[in-house]
Amino acid sequence: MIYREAGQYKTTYDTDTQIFPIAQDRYAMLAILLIAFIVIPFVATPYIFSAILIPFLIFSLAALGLNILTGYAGQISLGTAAFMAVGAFASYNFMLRVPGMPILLAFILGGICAAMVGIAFGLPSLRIRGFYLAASTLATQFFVVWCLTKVPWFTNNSASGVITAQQIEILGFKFDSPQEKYLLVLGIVCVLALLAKNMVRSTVGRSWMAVRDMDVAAEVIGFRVMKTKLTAFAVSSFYCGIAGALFAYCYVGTVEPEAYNLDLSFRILFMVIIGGLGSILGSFFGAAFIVLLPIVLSMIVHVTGLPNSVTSNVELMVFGGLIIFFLIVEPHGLARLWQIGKEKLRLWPFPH
Amino acid sequence: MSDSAQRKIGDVILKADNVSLSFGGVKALTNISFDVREHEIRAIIGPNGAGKSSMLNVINGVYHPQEGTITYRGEQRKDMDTHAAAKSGIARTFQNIALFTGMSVLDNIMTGRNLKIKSTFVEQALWIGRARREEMENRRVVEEIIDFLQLQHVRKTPVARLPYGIKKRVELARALAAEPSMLLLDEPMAGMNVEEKQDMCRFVLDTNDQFGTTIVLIEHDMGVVMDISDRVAVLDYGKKIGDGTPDEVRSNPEVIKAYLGAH
Amino acid sequence: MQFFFEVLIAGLLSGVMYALVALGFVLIFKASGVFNFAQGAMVFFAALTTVGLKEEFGLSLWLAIPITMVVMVLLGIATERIVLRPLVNQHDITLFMATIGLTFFLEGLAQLIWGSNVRRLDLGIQDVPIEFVMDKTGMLISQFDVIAAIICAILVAALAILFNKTKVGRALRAVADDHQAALSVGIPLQHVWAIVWAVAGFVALVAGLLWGSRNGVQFALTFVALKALPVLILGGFTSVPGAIVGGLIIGASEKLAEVYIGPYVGGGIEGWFPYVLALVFLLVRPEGLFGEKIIRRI
Amino acid sequence: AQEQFIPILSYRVGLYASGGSGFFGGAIDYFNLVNANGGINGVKISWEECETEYNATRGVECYERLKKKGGGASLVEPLGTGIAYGILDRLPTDKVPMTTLGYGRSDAANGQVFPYVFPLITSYWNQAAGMIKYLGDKEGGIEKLKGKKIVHLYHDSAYGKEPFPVLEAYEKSIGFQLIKIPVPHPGTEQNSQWLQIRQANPDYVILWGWGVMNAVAIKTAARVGFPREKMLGVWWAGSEEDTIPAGDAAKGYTTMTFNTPGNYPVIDEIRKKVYGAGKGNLSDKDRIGSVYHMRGVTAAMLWIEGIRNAQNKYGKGKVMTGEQIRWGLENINVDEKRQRELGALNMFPTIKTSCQDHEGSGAVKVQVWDGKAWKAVTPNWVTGDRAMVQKMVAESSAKYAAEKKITPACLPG
Amino acid sequence: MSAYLTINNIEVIYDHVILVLKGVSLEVPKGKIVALLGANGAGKSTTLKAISSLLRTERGEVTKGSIEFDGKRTDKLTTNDLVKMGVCQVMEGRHCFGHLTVEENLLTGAYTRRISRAELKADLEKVYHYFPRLKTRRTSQSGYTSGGEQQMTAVGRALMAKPSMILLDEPSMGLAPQIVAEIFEIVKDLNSKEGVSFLLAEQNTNVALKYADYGYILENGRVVMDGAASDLATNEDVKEFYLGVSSGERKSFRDVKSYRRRKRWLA
Ligand SMILES: Nc1ncnc2c1ncn2[C@@H]1O[C@H](COP(=O)(O)OP(=O)(O)OP(=O)(O)O)[C@@H](O)[C@H]1O
Ligand SMILES: Nc1ncnc2c1ncn2[C@@H]1O[C@H](COP(=O)(O)OP(=O)(O)OP(=O)(O)O)[C@@H](O)[C@H]1O
Ligand SMILES: [Mg+2]
Ligand SMILES: [Mg+2]
Repeated sequence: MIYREAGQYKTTYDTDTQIFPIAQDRYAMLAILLIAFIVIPFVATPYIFSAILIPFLIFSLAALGLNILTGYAGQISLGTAAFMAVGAFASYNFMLRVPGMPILLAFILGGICAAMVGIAFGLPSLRIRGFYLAASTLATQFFVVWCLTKVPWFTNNSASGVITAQQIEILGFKFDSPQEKYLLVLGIVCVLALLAKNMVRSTVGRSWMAVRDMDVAAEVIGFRVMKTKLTAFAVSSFYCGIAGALFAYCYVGTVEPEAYNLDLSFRILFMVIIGGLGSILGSFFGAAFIVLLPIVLSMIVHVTGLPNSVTSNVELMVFGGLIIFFLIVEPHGLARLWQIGKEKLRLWPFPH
Repeated sequence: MSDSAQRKIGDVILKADNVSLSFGGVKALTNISFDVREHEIRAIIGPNGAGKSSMLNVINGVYHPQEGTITYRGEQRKDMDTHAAAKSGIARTFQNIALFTGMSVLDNIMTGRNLKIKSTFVEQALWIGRARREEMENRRVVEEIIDFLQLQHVRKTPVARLPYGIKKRVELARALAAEPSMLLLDEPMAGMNVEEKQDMCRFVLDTNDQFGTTIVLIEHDMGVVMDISDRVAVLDYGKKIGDGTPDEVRSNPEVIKAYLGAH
Repeated sequence: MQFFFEVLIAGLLSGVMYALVALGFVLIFKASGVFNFAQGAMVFFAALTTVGLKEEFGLSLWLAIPITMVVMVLLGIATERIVLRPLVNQHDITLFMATIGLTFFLEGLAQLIWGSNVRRLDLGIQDVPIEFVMDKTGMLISQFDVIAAIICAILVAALAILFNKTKVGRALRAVADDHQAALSVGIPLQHVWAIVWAVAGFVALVAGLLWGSRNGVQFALTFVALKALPVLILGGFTSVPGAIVGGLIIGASEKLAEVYIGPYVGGGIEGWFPYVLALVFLLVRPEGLFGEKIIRRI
Repeated sequence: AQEQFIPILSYRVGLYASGGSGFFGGAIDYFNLVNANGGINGVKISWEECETEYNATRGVECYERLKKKGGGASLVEPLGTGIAYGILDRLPTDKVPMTTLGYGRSDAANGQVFPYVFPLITSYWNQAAGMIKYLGDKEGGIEKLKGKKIVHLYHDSAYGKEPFPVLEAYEKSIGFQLIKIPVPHPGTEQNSQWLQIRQANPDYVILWGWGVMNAVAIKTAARVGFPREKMLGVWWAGSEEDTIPAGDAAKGYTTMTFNTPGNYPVIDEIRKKVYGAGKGNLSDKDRIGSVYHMRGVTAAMLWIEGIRNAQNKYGKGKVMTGEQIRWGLENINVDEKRQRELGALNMFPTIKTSCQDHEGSGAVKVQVWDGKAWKAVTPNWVTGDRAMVQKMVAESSAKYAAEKKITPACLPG
Repeated sequence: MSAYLTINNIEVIYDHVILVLKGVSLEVPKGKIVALLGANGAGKSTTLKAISSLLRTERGEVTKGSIEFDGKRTDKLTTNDLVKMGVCQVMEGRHCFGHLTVEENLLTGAYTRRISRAELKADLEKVYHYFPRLKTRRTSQSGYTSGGEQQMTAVGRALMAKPSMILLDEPSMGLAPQIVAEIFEIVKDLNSKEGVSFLLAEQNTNVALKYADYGYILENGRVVMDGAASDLATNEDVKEFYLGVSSGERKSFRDVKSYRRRKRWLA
């Protein structure tokens, strides 16, 4: 009964196209944002900031990026980490080589570089489809990391290819503590998530989904398939690029190209699938799941007192098992589970 | 007929001359000539595998014929290009429903309006000014179509969940959303009962009446075809065996033999 | 020139080893439309189980291998039961994801049972150049490679016959096209999948033994999958002969590229070169060399 | 009741599980031994493990999770470059020292720029220098390397490229020909690299490998008939895990090491007191005293020395803070006498750290695989051109300091 | 007359929340043809899928009621078991195996049968006899055949299973009038000569009622009317809504003016 849309009539199309057409959702979102921006900074510990919240937000952003490409535009990519790497290393070089470069601009430029690389590697998608494309995107993954390792210029000739992110300073304010970095990341993620939501509820988003669902029909209707796919690659890579830069600047600080390896790409793909393909909210759910699950698991298995060699493996098995379990329970991901939950709540206490 | 006079059937706007299309060894179309006049309802009938759908595919550029030419609005060309066809106002529905299964009914119909969108990608991302206005404007048009086709109750349903007949109607709605000047319908009434077919006929006739849309229709229900079309072309395994008004076609012995059977 | 041929042959022979792994992928994809990411983990699991049985229980190799075979069959059946059955008719990517889950599970399980030590596997096949060939031509061709090639050829022939000439093969291809329709005509998806996964387990075992005896049985075996992927896309996901042809092409060209192009660009291009090569092939033939054409019609 | 807490960021699954389980097993075995012997002046050691999977993100999480536990982390040792980089910047704020035994940034030896990082004993640059020294000695003098061909076969990553500056400097100064051949990760296939090597026919091959790449390199060398005696691996290519899978092919293969293979009283004591009491960490007892295990014991021994030092300064029998332990680690002095007391005479080089030198030694040894076990080749500890390496450390760390806007300075005790 | 297939008050829910069938009961007596009529979305396909256990693959479930075939409850049975017992479904929307040739498609239909090559060949010829068009297209991949050809393939494929009970979901869809008549003749043939029972979901009410023995009308997930086919065909409501005949005459499609929803049995 709490969750009722009864009585909420939409009188204009404008209100109907709102991001959260139901009032309860709107209030809940507002509450979450208030908590995230105002309450959490005061109550969370540095551990929560730097080990959970910051990576959670950064991965959410990357997952959001991949979700645009895979979930909305239907192009499976296994090269997400490569685009993140481009974003990070490009931002680093902009900061390094352009005196007085504002950091936010460097992030954006980093994202744009990633977008351009994304477009270049997205070109084959015009002909190649499905898992063929997925496997081919591994070319991106390996090539980009190889390139960053091979060309010393990208890493400022550091002998080992490791870069150290510069200090973050915006308008004279230094973002040093985990708390400050958290707020920065949160701000960026919120803005980008809003933009993404806008995109997917307007024509760009519909063009992506149309191409995903049936590209021949989309073409007949008048969408330009090439342009649509490439925009998806560009936007997705842009998001991933920003996420990669934040990963370097706000999370680890010092990175080598290898940090953006295949493993990371996969991790982000899990987030997207577990969270729900084609759902902005799902990206966040997925990121939370993949970031938190191992932590929670290792804490739980820990109390069993088994030797670590056993617990580590059990953890791995449970992790794999849970992925399968969730897929079986809801193949469309946590976002759909959430939606079904809401629908049930709406019907409650009267079934159907 | 009185209302067809009202509709003022005009000149030929689309003309296919000696079109041939084959896939490997299969000859889908052999030397077909076929024309469509402005504002008319033009039907194509024929047995299964006769090449009806292929003909539509040639008209809007999904298939490219090996021989022959197509003249559309005075412009003669070897083949059409899907995008160009869409731009010049040709919309269509498909035999094997080609809806975007992951999207809601509303979104599906909205995609039909994509060519009307002028706002850029950045404007849409920021959801400001033109983008928002356009969205509202298009939404209004789409809602009208939804009302027209009585799809209100499924507006927000993902199309994958819809029963077959409703899907067909959503497809029509999507095509109408483009405000086409020519509408190609490939078996729009398959899988419907009489009542629903009646509704569908009404939609088609009204579209034709109110907007003057030219309609090319493939349908196996002879009742429907004979009742609503102005001219009927009959294909039989890639060849055209008859063309004319419903009455002419109905009495054409070759057509009876190949398609209608003794009724 | 001599060197060129040496590189070429080495490449072709490496390609055979890749093809061996790729076969497992093809098998499952062709039979159910599932892109089985767990193939690498299965290779690892099979090899580790064999060595584990041998070392921990002191079994002879010839006893350990059949027991592992049984284990792989059971694994196939269990996978069908627990993972695939509830996911019938779901989106490809969901099934793909499920196999990733399976990957983690198998990796954990294998190491939980047998530990994470690196182990040695000796099949008794010498991995040294055949002297006869060496004397005659100066080429280095390992006996091991020759045997691997023969095994691979036998597997390819057997699987090709299975798919194209038998009733079960036809049913398998039907399943890959449409789960629901396959069910509706009475193809017992459960059995079919269990069989396919068991056979894929067998192929994984063969690959695991050969790769394991070359590189040692260790976690890195799961990574041979990465070598098999370009082979797979080049040959076509659905073609058994494609796996072997793809393997040969990839093997030869990556070695030649590394040796002749590598030095000019800083080397280490073998990691991405096969993928780029496969990509180029795909641009010409989007379904790989021998893969089934993807039907796109409206 | 008082316990000194040490977080263990271990990895026991994944690609490098065998190394991780050996190393951290050794460290924990030594903790157990210390505790069995009454702790450090009565202070017992406690620890908690966290699985990093050798993955930077998870490693950072583990570090963050454990750094405040048990009254605060004494020190960390992630045994993985990626994780080390991930937590590098956090150390000064958290005041937790980190040791990186034989890996990580070579320039971190400069304690003025990296006050909280301790690449104890030796770093990659010193190792590379030691390698050239050893190869020179083999030829009968380093200048005899002139005109020789040396292949640097490396893991194509930051790790494999770390020794470039040193090797290139030597290439220039001595005049040998250095051929660099990368192996893409993970290195399960090396036919083309070894064909190239066979073609080049070098005098030596330096194998800068990691994980499966090592065994494959040895095997492939055998396949193309390259003598294993002419291969010189790094210490991460010099464990039983690298040679056993290669079987007979590994016989005669040499690598660097910072432990002298063999048996030591301390290892015996671990066998007796720890494994005897059923507290041993390794499931496979054959691995006691193996290369990785001994490295773990060595690391733990030096940590305890650091803590002991700190106690000597800040109060015996008390639990030390990270800051205090940092001082302790900066003032390690394990000479032969101390080694004998520890039951580890010659198990690792003598080491004396200072603010300028967080390495404390830079000496290495060469070992050879005789088909069953590792044997030391060089009786004495070898060091390369220390002066050259130190100059490079200074330059590189200065660059880092500039990027990070750090003013180099020694921290007060 | 004993019921071969009995559906007892079933309720079907999709995706845990969408209630589609709200208590449907029906019977198919042995050797009879039963038609299931109803508007789009009434739940005809859902009913058939519930019987053949294909519902599970669409995340739907039967939450109440029971289905019995030949005296056995089917809730635990898989589709494969049912095919073996003789229940075979022709799914709506063709569902051919696109990459298999037309002939291979037909052959998969006989998967569960253990028969000799000669028998198989004979059955194949029989299907080709019914659908000569398929014979000419036998070597084409069915993904490339026309809509009607696919529909024939789907029907032919089910015939190859030699079932004793066929669930036909809109068999006439997309077929030329001649073929529709042909299909129903086949239905009649199989029914009278081989005693095959049919449950037929069909929009082409005219033909359906002509060939069926009994009919059910489904609306909104409920059975709103049932009766002998001949009775239904003469019922005024049915005539108006399903046969398009009002006051004794067929109205031209051009002349039906209003497309308001008309009176329904249930709101
Ligand atoms: N997979 C599904 N998930 C959710 N709802 C579904 C699903 N399949 C069908 N439905 C819903 O169930 C209802 C009945 O659908 P069904 O397909 O059984 O209708 P039908 O009578 O066969 O219609 P048609 O004649 O158009 O084929 C419809 O309202 C539809 O929206
Ligand atoms: N893309 C294609 N590749 C190969 N053959 C094709 C292709 N498209 C159509 N055909 C063949 O061309 C012939 C005509 O097909 P088309 O779809 O036009 O028939 P149709 O008249 O629409 O029949 P139906 O009424 O059954 O839909 C058929 O035999 C079909 O198999
Ligand atoms: Mg057609
Ligand atoms: Mg239906």
